[in-house]
Amino acid sequence: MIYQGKQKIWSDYQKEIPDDNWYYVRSCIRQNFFPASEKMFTEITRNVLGKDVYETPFHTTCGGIAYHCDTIPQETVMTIVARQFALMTEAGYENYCPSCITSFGNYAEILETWHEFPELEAKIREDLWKACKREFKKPKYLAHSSDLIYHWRNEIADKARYRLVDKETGEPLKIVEHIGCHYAKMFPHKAVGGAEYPYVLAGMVESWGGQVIDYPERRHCCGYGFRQYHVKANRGYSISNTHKKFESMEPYHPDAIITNCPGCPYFLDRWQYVIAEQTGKTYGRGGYGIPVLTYEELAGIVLGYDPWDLGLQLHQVAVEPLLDKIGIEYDPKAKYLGLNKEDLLRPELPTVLKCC
Amino acid sequence: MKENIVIIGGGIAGMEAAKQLLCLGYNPIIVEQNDHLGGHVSQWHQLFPDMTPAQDLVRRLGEEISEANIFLETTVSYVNKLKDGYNVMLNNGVNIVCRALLIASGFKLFDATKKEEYGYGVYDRVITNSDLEAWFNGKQDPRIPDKPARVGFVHCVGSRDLKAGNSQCSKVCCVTAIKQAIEVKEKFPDAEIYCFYMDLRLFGKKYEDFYINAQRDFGVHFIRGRVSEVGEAIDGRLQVKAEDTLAGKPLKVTLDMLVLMSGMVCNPQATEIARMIHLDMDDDGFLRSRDNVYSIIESNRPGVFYAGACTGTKTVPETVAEARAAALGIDAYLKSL
Amino acid sequence: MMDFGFSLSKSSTLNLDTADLSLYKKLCELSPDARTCMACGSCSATCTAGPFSGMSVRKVILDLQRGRDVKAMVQGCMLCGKCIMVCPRGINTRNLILNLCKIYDR
Amino acid sequence: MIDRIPSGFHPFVLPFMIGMVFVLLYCAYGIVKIMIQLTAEDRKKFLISLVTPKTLLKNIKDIFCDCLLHVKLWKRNKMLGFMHSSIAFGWFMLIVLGHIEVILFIPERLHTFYYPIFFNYFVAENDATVAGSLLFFLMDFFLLLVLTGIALAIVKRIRSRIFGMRRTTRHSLINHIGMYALWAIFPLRLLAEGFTAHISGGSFLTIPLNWVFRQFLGNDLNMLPTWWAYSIALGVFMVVLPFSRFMHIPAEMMLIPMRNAGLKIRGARKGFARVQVYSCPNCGVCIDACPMSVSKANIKDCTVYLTRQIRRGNEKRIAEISDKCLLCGKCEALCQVGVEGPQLRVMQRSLRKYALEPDYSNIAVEPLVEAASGSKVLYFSGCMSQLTPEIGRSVESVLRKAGVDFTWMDRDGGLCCGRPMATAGRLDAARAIVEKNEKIILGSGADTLLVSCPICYKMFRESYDLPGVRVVHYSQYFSGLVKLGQLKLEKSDICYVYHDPCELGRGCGIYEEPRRLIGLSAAIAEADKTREESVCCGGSLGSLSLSFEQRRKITQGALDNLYTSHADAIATACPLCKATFARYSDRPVRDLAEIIDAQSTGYKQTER
Repeated sequence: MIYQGKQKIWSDYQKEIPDDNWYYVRSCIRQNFFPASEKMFTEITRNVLGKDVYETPFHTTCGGIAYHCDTIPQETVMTIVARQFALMTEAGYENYCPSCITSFGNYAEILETWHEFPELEAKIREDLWKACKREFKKPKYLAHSSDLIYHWRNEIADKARYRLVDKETGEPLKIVEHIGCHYAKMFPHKAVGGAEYPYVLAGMVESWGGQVIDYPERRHCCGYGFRQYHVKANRGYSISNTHKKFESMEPYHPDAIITNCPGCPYFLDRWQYVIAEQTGKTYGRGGYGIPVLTYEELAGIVLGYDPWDLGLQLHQVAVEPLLDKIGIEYDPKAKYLGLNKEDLLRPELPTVLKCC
Repeated sequence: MKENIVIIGGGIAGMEAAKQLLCLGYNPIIVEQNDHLGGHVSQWHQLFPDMTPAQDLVRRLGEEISEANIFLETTVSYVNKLKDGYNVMLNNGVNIVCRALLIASGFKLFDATKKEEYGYGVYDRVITNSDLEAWFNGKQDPRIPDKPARVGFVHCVGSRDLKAGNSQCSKVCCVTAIKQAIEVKEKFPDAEIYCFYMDLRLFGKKYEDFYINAQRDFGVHFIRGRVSEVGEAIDGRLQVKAEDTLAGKPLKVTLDMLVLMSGMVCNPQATEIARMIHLDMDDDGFLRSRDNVYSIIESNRPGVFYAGACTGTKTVPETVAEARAAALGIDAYLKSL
Repeated sequence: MMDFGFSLSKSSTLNLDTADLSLYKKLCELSPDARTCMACGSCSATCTAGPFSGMSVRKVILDLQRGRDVKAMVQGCMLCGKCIMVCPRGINTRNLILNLCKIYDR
Repeated sequence: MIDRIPSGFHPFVLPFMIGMVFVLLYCAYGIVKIMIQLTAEDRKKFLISLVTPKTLLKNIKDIFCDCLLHVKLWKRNKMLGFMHSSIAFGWFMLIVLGHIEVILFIPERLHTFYYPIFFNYFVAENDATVAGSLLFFLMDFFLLLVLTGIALAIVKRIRSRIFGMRRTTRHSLINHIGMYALWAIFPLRLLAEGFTAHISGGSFLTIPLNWVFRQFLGNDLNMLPTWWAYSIALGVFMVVLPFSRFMHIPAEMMLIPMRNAGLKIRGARKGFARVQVYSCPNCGVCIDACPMSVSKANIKDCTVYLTRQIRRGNEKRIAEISDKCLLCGKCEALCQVGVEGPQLRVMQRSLRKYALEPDYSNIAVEPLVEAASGSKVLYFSGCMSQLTPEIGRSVESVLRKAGVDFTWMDRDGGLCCGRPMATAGRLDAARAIVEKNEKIILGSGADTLLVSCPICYKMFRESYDLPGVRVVHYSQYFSGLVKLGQLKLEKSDICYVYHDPCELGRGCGIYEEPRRLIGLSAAIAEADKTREESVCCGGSLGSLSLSFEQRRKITQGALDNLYTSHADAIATACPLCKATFARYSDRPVRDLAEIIDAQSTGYKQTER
């Protein structure tokens, strides 16, 4: 791998990211999968970095999942999105930051479509007015929340308690970065680093001391693919895709996987359990899996947040080997205690995948 | 006093035209941006279909135009139209007035880094057709392994590809890939060679024989399908994916080396000059000829002539033939004034 | 093994790294002209047995080149030889099939 | 005539006796072995034929005509015929006359084998009788005849073209030994009898020779060595005979009765096949006959070399020779002995083991039966005709004109007839295809199977069991329609040369009908080599291994033969021949059906 070659490509795909005043919208599903991630985003941006990140409880889904599942037409999605923009406009913001990659892609696609077909935008404005008497301005800047963390990666690194290095050997941890498909594959120029070699997560890993692993199936989908997973008959495809990725990254022995999409960490994490049950194979060391983290969780880890406050106990694959490797202090007994220190009981353990 | 004719570009088109113009009694002045004549051909090793050493051709042409005025490492700073000719200002301060101007600026190889998915400049073992020719010519190349077991050739890199900004066929890549596949097989007899093609366009004399030879005598594997992506494995080898469109299935293979058949795009210098004297550009990015049947060497401006790949992708014999035609065209034009 | 109601599906990818081309290579020794196939499909289009048995010389050669099994197709050949008549590359397709039947080892 | 040697024996007869006994034992052993190898049914058939007067008489006649007089060779080339019959018949007469001499003069010595052979040594002439001098004259006459034959044989080895042969066989060492021994026998006999003539008596040849000898050599010392030499030559010839081509002499005498008994080649190497192999005289007529001989590289793949390699057991060469052959049948048609080269090859191919056997169990015949049902006349165009669709269209048009109600069995494609599979030697697989087609044809309810492809026609005729169904080639059928007045032909002024397709002519014996039909529709010319000697077009499916390039040369050779007729166009009656010729021909190639269609009007149309 020629690093300079990648750098050259990265330099071609830079995007302008304002340093402050962001209107933040949450993902539909992330809060269920990895509930602390979005909380951590607001926590870090507001409290650690001191940025103005506004959010409103009135926003809805962007309609992306329904759109990609072919259950609602594009005009409907656009009107939903128009309402989201109206909320931003009403709140006085012009920098729009979705937490979801599907949403990011959805917004990017709609803005691009309106750019190409202004009459459609006019129609949607009319539809929105008819529906809820709202008006909107298009966001001046659209950035995914991972773009923001990428943008502030060095500030986070400055404030970090831990670095992504093996505390025993001092070697950088080997981190696989996985980018959500809709982040860059539709509009490479709207992504940090482009579609072929996205830099958004790689940049964080590098800043925080880790080493990025580039493996042959890096570009491959996590396997979620909406209809692949949602229709049970197709789930074989879903898991086969995930399996392909793990087979490809296996020789590199990654310490962790970092992702920026709601579905990816979920499937890369949960499918490791299913693959282990179905094939008897695990991909981490000593029967463990490879921990899969969101970028907010990883940021939380390096900033020294308590792993259990980050919700890492909700991961299928045990994160303890990674925490141990970095040298993070945690209380194993507190893993399954709720916020009120009440015992949440132990989950049932898988038969193959080792989960502490 | 012989009449000056400025030839922009000292590749084989410019050289051949200069040679013919000398014969016709003119004073050709070649303006070449590189430090040597011969253009791309001078960097090539052997030419299809007869495996003619490229250097021989360049050397021969060079000897034949020893009387011509040649400015090396020189570019055209400015051209402006005079009443009955052109004023050509070179970056070395020389100013030439001529009644006829020949553009023989040729092509530029498509920048293979633009096809990011193939990893040229990123992966250790991805090279282009011209890198391979340089290696054939004895230049060391650390990207070429000592004993590759599997070598791939990707046809149409930057050709027939709207997304790469060039929807046209570059014409010579198919036969060049086959030529290079044979040459690589000759160097590494144990290697398996895979050519990934969309269509095989072997239009010229002897080209089909080349193809049959490659199949029958060299066992080159031809896979119909454009390479979709290339990944680098932990051992530095390349995992190549394509759709085998004949089998209707995705295909993957791990290779020790991948050669990208970079296509031809118009030399930016030609675009620059076109802008200065208002020459028409074609939608394929090359200069537009008066027509593409009878007047390929003529431009839309009086006294400006074209030869070779500035008007589109050309083979060596086509380029040479156009250069001769352009010389005659200039002669006829000047006599008609 | 736990039953999830779904399982890893077999990859449809033709993997040339693991493809076993020994049969194809053996065939090429006996019928070197097999290599010159350009997959034009004349043989399959004219095949007498094809519409009844699924035989296709083009697919047989391609599948051999990809290390896939060709048994069922070859068994459907009636050796009528029409494919020889139409092959633009002059491949002795009939002899190729006979040779393949001879050396088949799967 | 008196017995000169009291004991009636001299050691010099021993070489001859050893050779003679060896040959007889060998042949006896061979006969027994071959009889055992025959299937019980064939054996019975053969033995019955031997005691059936009709076949017995035919056997005697055939052996006399073929083995002694070489009638077929006379027809082919008089020099060749004379050479062979002079040696064979002359030698035969010498043996017969020798026996007559012994019976007449010394009947008590008849029990010895050697007396009739070495008669002149053992007797002294005491009184010249008319019978004796006549016999002596005849003996000298036939010896002279044989010697003439031998002289011609020597000339033939040097200049075979005089005998109408461009190429002759390259003989093996053992064949050479046998041949030189044979050549030596008769000159030595002349010398021996010449040296002895003053004692034994002689005639116009031996007496003057004796006189000449006595002028130079005034004693009898040379007498015995020449008799020794003569006996040794005989002995050598006979010992070598079973291992040389001369085995064809006894083998042919077995081949003729077996063929007359109606036996067919059933095995690759045993039984009748063995007899065929041994009957090959290695004359090399098949080399010139073979269409592959246009390329020098193929000469060693002619039938003469197949029989040789089978005798040697060289499996690699047997396979090569067997696979290359076009199975055009010309060598068989021209073979003086009747060695069935093509069938021998098919049987060699049938020995081959395949790891993958065809399986047609998935092919349902019911839809095909349905498609074939409806008419009494079922037309089968054959798969090759799809490459030459004018044939089927023309047949269809002619049948319509003639008002024939018919169903086109394979209009939309049908199964192969099975012949290509059979010629590849895969007889069981061919059988599987045949059975499918039998079901379709019998299930269709038709009583006539009209076939336009000779390849299929031969297969339907010979390998199908179609009770109640008349299998007919369209040339025959159309001839019938013309005779019945259902079809009227009008002559055009185009001149056609008719190419006999191998499978139709030599394969099925149909030579006349196509010519008659062309004659009624156009002018007809004949090529240099025609009918039985017609040259294969080179497209034959018989060959497994011939390359495209080799086939091209054969086709060119066949076309050159057709061009000798100077006809305007080429006519044939086979889709494969048509497609093959059309590829390289410089003049139009038409199928018979197309010509008839163009020149015919139907009964109904003439009414109008």
